[in-house]
Amino acid sequence: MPDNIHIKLNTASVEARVDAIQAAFEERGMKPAEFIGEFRELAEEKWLPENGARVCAKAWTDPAFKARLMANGKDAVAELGLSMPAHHRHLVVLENTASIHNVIVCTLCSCTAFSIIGLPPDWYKDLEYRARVVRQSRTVLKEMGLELPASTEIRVWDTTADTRYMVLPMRPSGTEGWSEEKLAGLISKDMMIGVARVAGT
Amino acid sequence: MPDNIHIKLNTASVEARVDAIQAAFEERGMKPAEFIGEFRELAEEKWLPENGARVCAKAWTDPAFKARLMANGKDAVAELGLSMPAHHRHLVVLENTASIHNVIVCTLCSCTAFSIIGLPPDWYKDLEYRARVVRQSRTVLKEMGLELPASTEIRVWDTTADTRYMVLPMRPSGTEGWSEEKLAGLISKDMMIGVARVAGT
Amino acid sequence: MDGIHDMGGRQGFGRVRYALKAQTFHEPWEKRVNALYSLAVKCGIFNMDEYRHAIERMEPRHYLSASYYERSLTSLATLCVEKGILTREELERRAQGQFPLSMPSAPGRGNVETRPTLKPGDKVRVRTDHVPGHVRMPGYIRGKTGVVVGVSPKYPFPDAHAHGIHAEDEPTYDVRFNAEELWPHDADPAHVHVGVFESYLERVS
Amino acid sequence: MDGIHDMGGRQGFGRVRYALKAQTFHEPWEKRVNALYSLAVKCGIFNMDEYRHAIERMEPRHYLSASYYERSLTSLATLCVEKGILTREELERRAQGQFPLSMPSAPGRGNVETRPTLKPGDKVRVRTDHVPGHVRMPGYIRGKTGVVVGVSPKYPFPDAHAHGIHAEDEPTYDVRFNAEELWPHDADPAHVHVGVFESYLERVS
Repeated sequence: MPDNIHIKLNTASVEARVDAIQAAFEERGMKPAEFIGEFRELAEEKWLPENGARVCAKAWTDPAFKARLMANGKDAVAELGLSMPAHHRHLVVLENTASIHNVIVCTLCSCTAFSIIGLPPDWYKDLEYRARVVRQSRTVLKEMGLELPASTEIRVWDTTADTRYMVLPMRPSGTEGWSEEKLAGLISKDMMIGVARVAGT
Repeated sequence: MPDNIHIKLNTASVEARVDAIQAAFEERGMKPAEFIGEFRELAEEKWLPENGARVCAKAWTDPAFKARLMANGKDAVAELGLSMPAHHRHLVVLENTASIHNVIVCTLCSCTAFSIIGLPPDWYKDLEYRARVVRQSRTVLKEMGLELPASTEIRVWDTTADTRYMVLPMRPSGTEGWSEEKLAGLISKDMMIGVARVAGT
Repeated sequence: MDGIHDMGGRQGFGRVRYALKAQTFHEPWEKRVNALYSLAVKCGIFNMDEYRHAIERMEPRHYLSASYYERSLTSLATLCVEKGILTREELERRAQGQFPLSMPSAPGRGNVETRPTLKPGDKVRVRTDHVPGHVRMPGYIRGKTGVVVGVSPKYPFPDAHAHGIHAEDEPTYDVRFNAEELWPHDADPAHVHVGVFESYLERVS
Repeated sequence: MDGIHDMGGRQGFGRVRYALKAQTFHEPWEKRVNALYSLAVKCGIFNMDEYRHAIERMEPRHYLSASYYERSLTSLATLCVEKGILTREELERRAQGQFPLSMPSAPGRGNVETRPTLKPGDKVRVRTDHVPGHVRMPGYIRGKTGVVVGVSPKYPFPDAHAHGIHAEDEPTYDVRFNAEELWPHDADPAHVHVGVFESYLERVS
């Protein structure tokens, strides 16, 4: 049985524990160093919120694409050259409107559509967010700086299966005629999680 | 907001924290040192399982007392000069039989009839006992060394109000004619909680 | 509140650390804490329901990592600060370090208006209420049905008493539940009895 | 299992530590852990459901005090030991200290035999099952009713897949619940949508 006292006093540092596994994998010919390098490249250069921002900007400007995106997110993002891991079999896009605001959480762990909206920020994985946003959605969003009108319906999406979600923010007025690239620049990871909105919406 | 990292790094030792409160009480004329002395005496010399053992032994030998004990535990133990704190308004005595075994827990904190059966042992206050004995009663009792016949009905009592419980163990055979004092020597705190039984029962 | 303290039925814990003739206290400061909170109760600084609730309000990570007597200490200190007897600054100055306290309280409540008067043998259902403040209903009986087997004298209603709200005293009922109905498919067969305040119950016909 | 990880709706937590442009990783070792568990999945040592379940099986105090990536690390190490790739002794020798692992697993289960085939608009109730092994049903929807708003492709059934049990793949249904029915009297008004496996649901007429 794990004994809490022992865990505190004699436990190897978390870094030493990671080193131990990496060294064991190395000895078994699994080439962890190479894989860590590849992973770092994916995390830093491929799994970026700019992907999702492009998807949203295109949905704002191309109604036919938007229709395909809402019908089958995974196929639609593939049109833009964006892929999802094999076990993410379904991407559901949640459209914010003047009366509906969507927000995503994973209460059981911290799942996200990370290849599209980027790896989850630290607070998304914290116990506070996981415990509270399903039950106190309006309060938590307000604490995070997003005060929604009382008339806005809040829809919380708990990612408890391998279906992944992304929020499609509202397009702000005054952006008519903007290029997709310029529109994409308005959109952040937090907006696609649903804890922030595009300025002016 | 409490920050876990800070709690770990900069928190005063628990002893220094107790000292701080005691010194503040001292300064306010509350005489904590005297009260600590009185409390130590109560804990070490008055709130002892020998009290409950006397109650059980008398119930084994005096049917009229037993009837009063089962009807109103608090009044009956008062006959033996035993008192309970004012907020313990009700003492329910749970009689073990050949077919019924009782066990006590407080899942929400760690309440007990401490002036009768003694202050609770450490394991009674541990999260393991509180979480598990309501749901896995037979398994937990077995792990603790008490293997009950499959035919025995287990009754778990969760002390979630200020009603207090004590288990009246079964009297072993072969003790006919024993004095109350000798009988009381058979009975431990754990038996009155219900995680142990008198040898031979 | 549906807090971390509501342990009954929670899974993932290991074996009980059982020993014969186990100790109540392990360190001298533990007895001092126990005495000091008793003294505060005796002096009328707070009552037992406030004391229990201030333990439940501990930051969940702190609650789970703290020993039983560190939880007592935290409740005692929190209530002394909240009641204006001490300040956190004084405590931290004296202790020469941080003194973690419990989180703020949410509102309490009074008695439920339509309460059943019950007797042994009556069939009851536990109301599906969720209560932001203090409550003495373990989550595992919420919405479940059972049978009354005992009636207690009246006690202060904890949901009010822990928050300084005036309320009528209420009896509690010892209610018998079946473990296999509390946790279908995943419990040892047993009767589980819980002392349930009148306001938490409704009669089932 | 009704484990400590089942956080949804649990009270007592403070404010979300929110910052604009918050980091995903804070320490270099965190990226290595993330990569190493991905490598283990890629090599077929374990699947994602086993990985999630081994996190849930962490000793509750350890789960709550560990950071997200320490939880990843613990699951990775536990599964490598359970699968015979490494031994705990090797890990502790290499790390020069204790290497806490997760608790043992309880049995998993296959699909529920009579499962409803559902479509958007159908009214459903979440079964009141309790499952000793892995399950992807948050406790807060147990026994609650809602309406199907979406249907997914089929996925491996986690209750089986996390335990090496063969089972049919199942679709999940996005089910809409009312927060005020999930937590009566104590929730912000909202619709809460949960992706629910077919085996967890029954149709309500």
